[in-house]
Amino acid sequence: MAEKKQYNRRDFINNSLRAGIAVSLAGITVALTTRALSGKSVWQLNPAKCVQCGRCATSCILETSAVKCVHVYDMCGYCDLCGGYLRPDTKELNTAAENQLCPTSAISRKYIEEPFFEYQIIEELCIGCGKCVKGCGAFGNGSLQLQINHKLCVNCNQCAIARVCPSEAFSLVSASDAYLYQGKKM
Amino acid sequence: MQNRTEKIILTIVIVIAIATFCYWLYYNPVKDLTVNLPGLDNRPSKGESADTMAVIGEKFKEYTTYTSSLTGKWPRFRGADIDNINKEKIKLIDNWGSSRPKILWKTDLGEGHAAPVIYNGKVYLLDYDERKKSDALRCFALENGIELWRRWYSVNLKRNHGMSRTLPAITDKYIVTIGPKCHVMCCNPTNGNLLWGIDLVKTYKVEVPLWYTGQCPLIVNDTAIIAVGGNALMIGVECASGKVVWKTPNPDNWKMSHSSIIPITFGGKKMYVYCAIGGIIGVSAEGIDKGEILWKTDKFKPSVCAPSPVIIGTGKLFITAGYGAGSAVIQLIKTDSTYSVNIIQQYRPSEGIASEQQTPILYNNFLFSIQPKDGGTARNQFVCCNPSNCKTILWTSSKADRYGLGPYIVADGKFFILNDDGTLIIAKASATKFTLLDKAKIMDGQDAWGPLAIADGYLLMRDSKQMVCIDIKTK
Amino acid sequence: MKNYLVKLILALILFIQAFNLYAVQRFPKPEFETKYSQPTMQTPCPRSVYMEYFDVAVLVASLSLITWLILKKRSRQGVFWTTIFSLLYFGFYRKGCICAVGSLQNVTMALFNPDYYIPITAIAFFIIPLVFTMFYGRTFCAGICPLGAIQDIFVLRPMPLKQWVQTILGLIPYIYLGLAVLYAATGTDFIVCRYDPFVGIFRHNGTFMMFAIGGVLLLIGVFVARPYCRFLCPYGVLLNFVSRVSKNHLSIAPGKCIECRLCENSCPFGAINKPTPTRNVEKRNVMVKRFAIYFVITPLLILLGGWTGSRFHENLAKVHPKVRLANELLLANNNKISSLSMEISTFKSMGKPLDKLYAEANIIIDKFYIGGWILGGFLGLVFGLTLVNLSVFQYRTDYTTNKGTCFSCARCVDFCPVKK
Amino acid sequence: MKQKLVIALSLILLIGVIFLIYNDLFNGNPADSTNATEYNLEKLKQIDSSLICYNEVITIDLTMESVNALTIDSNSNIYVAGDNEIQIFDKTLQKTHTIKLDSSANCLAVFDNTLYLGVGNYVEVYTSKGVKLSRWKSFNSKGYITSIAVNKTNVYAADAENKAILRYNLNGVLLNVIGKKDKDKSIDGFIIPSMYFDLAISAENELWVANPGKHELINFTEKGDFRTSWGIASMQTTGFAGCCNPIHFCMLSNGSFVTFEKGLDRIKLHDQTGKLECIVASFSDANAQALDNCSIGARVHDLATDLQGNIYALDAKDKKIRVFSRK
Repeated sequence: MAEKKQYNRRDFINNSLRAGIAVSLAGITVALTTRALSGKSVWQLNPAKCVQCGRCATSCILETSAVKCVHVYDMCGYCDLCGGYLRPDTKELNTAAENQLCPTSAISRKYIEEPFFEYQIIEELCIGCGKCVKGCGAFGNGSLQLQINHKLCVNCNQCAIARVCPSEAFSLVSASDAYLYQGKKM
Repeated sequence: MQNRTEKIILTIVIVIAIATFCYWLYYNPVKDLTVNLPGLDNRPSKGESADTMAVIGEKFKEYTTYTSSLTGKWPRFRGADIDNINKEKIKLIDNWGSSRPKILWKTDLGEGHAAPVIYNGKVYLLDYDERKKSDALRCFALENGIELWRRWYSVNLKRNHGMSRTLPAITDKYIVTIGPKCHVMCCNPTNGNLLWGIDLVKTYKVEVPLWYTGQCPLIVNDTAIIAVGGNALMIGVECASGKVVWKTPNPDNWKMSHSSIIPITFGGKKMYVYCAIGGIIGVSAEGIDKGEILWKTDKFKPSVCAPSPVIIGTGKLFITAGYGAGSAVIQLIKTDSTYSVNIIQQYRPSEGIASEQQTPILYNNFLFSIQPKDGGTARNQFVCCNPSNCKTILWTSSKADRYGLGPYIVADGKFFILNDDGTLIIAKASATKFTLLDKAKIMDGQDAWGPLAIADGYLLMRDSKQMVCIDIKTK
Repeated sequence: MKNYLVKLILALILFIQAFNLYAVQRFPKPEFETKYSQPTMQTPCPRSVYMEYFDVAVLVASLSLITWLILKKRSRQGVFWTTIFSLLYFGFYRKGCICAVGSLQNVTMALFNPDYYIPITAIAFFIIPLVFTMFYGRTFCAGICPLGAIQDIFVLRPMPLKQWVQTILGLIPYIYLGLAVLYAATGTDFIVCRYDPFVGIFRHNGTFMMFAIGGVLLLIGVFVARPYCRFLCPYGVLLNFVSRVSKNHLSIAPGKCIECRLCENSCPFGAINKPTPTRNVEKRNVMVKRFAIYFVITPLLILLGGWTGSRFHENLAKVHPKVRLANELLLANNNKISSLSMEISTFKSMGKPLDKLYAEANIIIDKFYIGGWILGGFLGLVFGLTLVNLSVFQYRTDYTTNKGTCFSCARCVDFCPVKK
Repeated sequence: MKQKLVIALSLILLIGVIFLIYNDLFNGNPADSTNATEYNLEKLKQIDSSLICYNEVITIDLTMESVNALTIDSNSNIYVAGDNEIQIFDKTLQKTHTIKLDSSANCLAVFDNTLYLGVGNYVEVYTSKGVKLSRWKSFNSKGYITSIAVNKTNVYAADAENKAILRYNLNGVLLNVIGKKDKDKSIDGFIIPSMYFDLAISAENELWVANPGKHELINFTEKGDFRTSWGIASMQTTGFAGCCNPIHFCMLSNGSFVTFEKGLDRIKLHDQTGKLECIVASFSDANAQALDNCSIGARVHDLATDLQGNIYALDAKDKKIRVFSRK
């Protein structure tokens, strides 16, 4: 009898604890879900805050960073002497490797007409180091910008680059408007 | 269970290991690499530019034949005596009276400042034909402006303060021109036959001056004297054959300026004086040392030098340049057989007489010039000084009479001054005062900087795009 | 959500004003003569939210399956294959993200930081395993958690640990949990993700640190089964607690235990409670006395722990980047360090006043002071409860699973001769 | 025995792992501070101090959010356009008055006590006391006037959108459009990659226009025929750096040029022929990175000179006018 009684008490404790847990879990769920009911959020970096420290290239959990340079053509001057494509103080303005600023040669340059050139980012080669971004920002219009490519980003709980970003340029943004590049047509 | 798991893991590991090894064995790590070479942007190559292909004097066209009875000569830059004074005994007008000046004829030219020479009733001008993109030596009849013939060759130029800016040098048998990109050409002045051509850039590695060649050639004893720069500082070319008979070395690597060579005689020795970019030089013009440097100085070395040296005394030269350089007066000194240079005066443009583009005139032992734009309060005014002290300006034309970079010439004891907007001024000038006789707007143009030419009572003048001829004989 | 949107818009407007250099910038397009058409910018969309709901569905389905396999089918083999599936899907395909272990930080951060936007999947991944555990025990750990799955495969030569070793090491997850909650609540960092040992393997990529920890843990795991789950996993703390009160937990014998002792050494995790010989029963008054002592000691331990924790709040706060930066700047201004770090140079370039940073850092440090108290108090409580737990004598007659630490992996089931 | 050893070793390893994590969390550096792909302009920004021929003598602090343009009249009054107003300082650098505008002026010029403002695509005329005289008809709707200059007969407005200079008379009648791309007349047109397109009138009434995409300054005749140009592209001080410079320039009374280049943030003095004379100032200070941040909007937003030859630079970062005087 004593044994059985003890058993029941235990059951009771268990049941009430379970109920307590269930209530708190439900509470958390309700509290948070009401706040989270909006599709999805993703990590993105704000080019206006970016200082091109180079950590996007090295800190992403992916082997080659999900941060890529994007080219906002609307802002581009199509210059022959491109601060983002050519190393400073190159003698010749051509496609020779020694003239290219990009460490992985991820920018292609195409002639349109004198004196205009189109610059395109070869996404597979881009490591997101931001070197060209800095060059373009210093001398050009800033049409080259770093952005997280959402095809590649696995959207970690905590973005590893955001953790080390010195300029707090990373934030969660709504997935429906997942890019923060400048010169966007609003 | 345990054993089975182990077996599975082991098998997987072995399979993966073999697969990895095979992959590694057959993997070509460089297969995706491409070489980045120039030209991947598909930029069209600029191609051989026209001037490297220029065949000097290759094309010729005769329009009409013409004979003139006129004998007046204005055979080179600053006239036969290189003083910019017309010494013909023809009476020229003091003013236009009630009638406005009548333009005898006019002709359109390529943009620039190249001015004509006049020889026995014919006008010669090295024009730049913008349509054909070529230097063209054009011959006109002085009295009616009809073009007689032209000889041309392709040169690709972009306008930069115009394109053309030199005067030919002409004698009975030869006419020598220098084109904007340093192409020297020699022709027969009567029929336009080509005698020879030298591309100074190709032959002497000359750096084409800023705003193209401004130097006007000189012919002495049927030898064309040309200041070069590059591999040679000066050359003498036999006009008949085109053979370079002497060549002055260029040890200091001085460069060609817009200034022209002035022949002088000092201490019984004929010599050529030239103000290069880098310094002033005297080159022997006769004797066994012909073509050798007699003296040089780099005490006065403007970065741009357009006016030519002016002889203001025995062995005394006045040299001026624009763009802040100012002026210098130098005195040559001969000790035994060596020459040296003494700088008598050197000053900034605001401190004394100076010029940016036109060469001052020494007339009646006084020096006349238009002050450059950095010439202090007298800027752009016509000024006079005694060459014994160039820093003391005797008078200035007046604040209302500013002439910019226009040319001026002395004829029949009068100054003919062309304001660079196309207004012609007739003035008397002496050591004491400036007397404006008359002025009239002849052309409605810009940048009338090309030197004036007067012969047989005809005045030739140009602005940046056309040349006009007016009759200034007293009726 | 509306709130969030408004905030976002406000932030955007503020941002535009702050950078109105950008706003006034206009860019005259070149006048192309040739027919040139400007390429369109590629802005690939993020993975659809429905795919994430699909992940949740997979989680629910696989959890249900494994629970059914454990409790109804009692099939270790089934559990094994589910483990492989989870490893492939949640591990290698989803690259260890999203995971329930990490989601606890998202939830914490969302609870403490109203501005933080928490993905609905993170909530789902946090709640669902707990709900299942509440009813069926830690079936999630058995083979759904990719971190557990990868270790489970490496359980090759498990060796039993002494009970006291297990108990002491078993305290580590509480510390880890406490720190994880503290750092997530203060918005400092997600340390559980940062030191996730196996995510590097899932992604075939990671820092040396990640691979080192992961490799070492797998190596240890050959002998000491599932070391991460047992001695580190902070989510395991929660599961452990919930599992203790689970309704239908896996039992070794389907029916009455016949005490054949066959299963005694079958559990590689030391989660089988052995029957207690009756002679070890202590006298009731001794027990009560000890219990009373612990009842007094525990609050003291909590206070002591809280006090100790608060002493270390500045050290704890140093993990926060802002505090770290403020510290470095302080040192740099006192010329104590010569070379400027990228953080310092960037901060200087931003033109933000130093005072403002120091003020912000101070607010964070204050938070850590409170956090230090709570963390210390929590650890004191855990320590106290452990002591209480040791003193509580539980009389058992059968071989049973330890509902708290049992991963419901069903290894023991195969050893039990009782079939019905 | 063997088993005990293995367990002991395992546990030591486990403790090791925990220590590793602990150490990394509390003592580790968050990230490497070196940037393997660093793009460093510091070397190019460094200037031989012997080349610097101006001293910063005074600065005028401005109370404006954004500063756009600067000009100085013949009485040495300083006019600064920014926000929606114009602030006027007399020669003692005291603010005399402020003119409120309807919208922000991008550029301004003053002649004969009359202010000419470039606002968007049109020109507005004010008296120097602030009475609005007129608003001129815009050339077209897309225009954007970035610079304006006046002499006694003409008003020249640089229109960056139309890539041309608009020449007006003083009454606002458009006389002609200068420099518009025209193949038939073999005019290449201006290359204007960004909204920087400056012009100035020299003391000799010569019109000079910056063609930033070609790194040159162009001289036009009064009516707009090309006369000459100078300038080369080079990171060295002798040329203009980057893809599009100089973005601002002004002229001294002797015809020499003061230019400002974005990217390297330097003010240089070129003589009348375009040859580098010396450096006025270079903004290569310790906060270089900050400049990189705002370099898309260049640091100096306008240059001006007074009759004494002092150079005034409108520093958009520090919101002040810096006055440089020859050494």
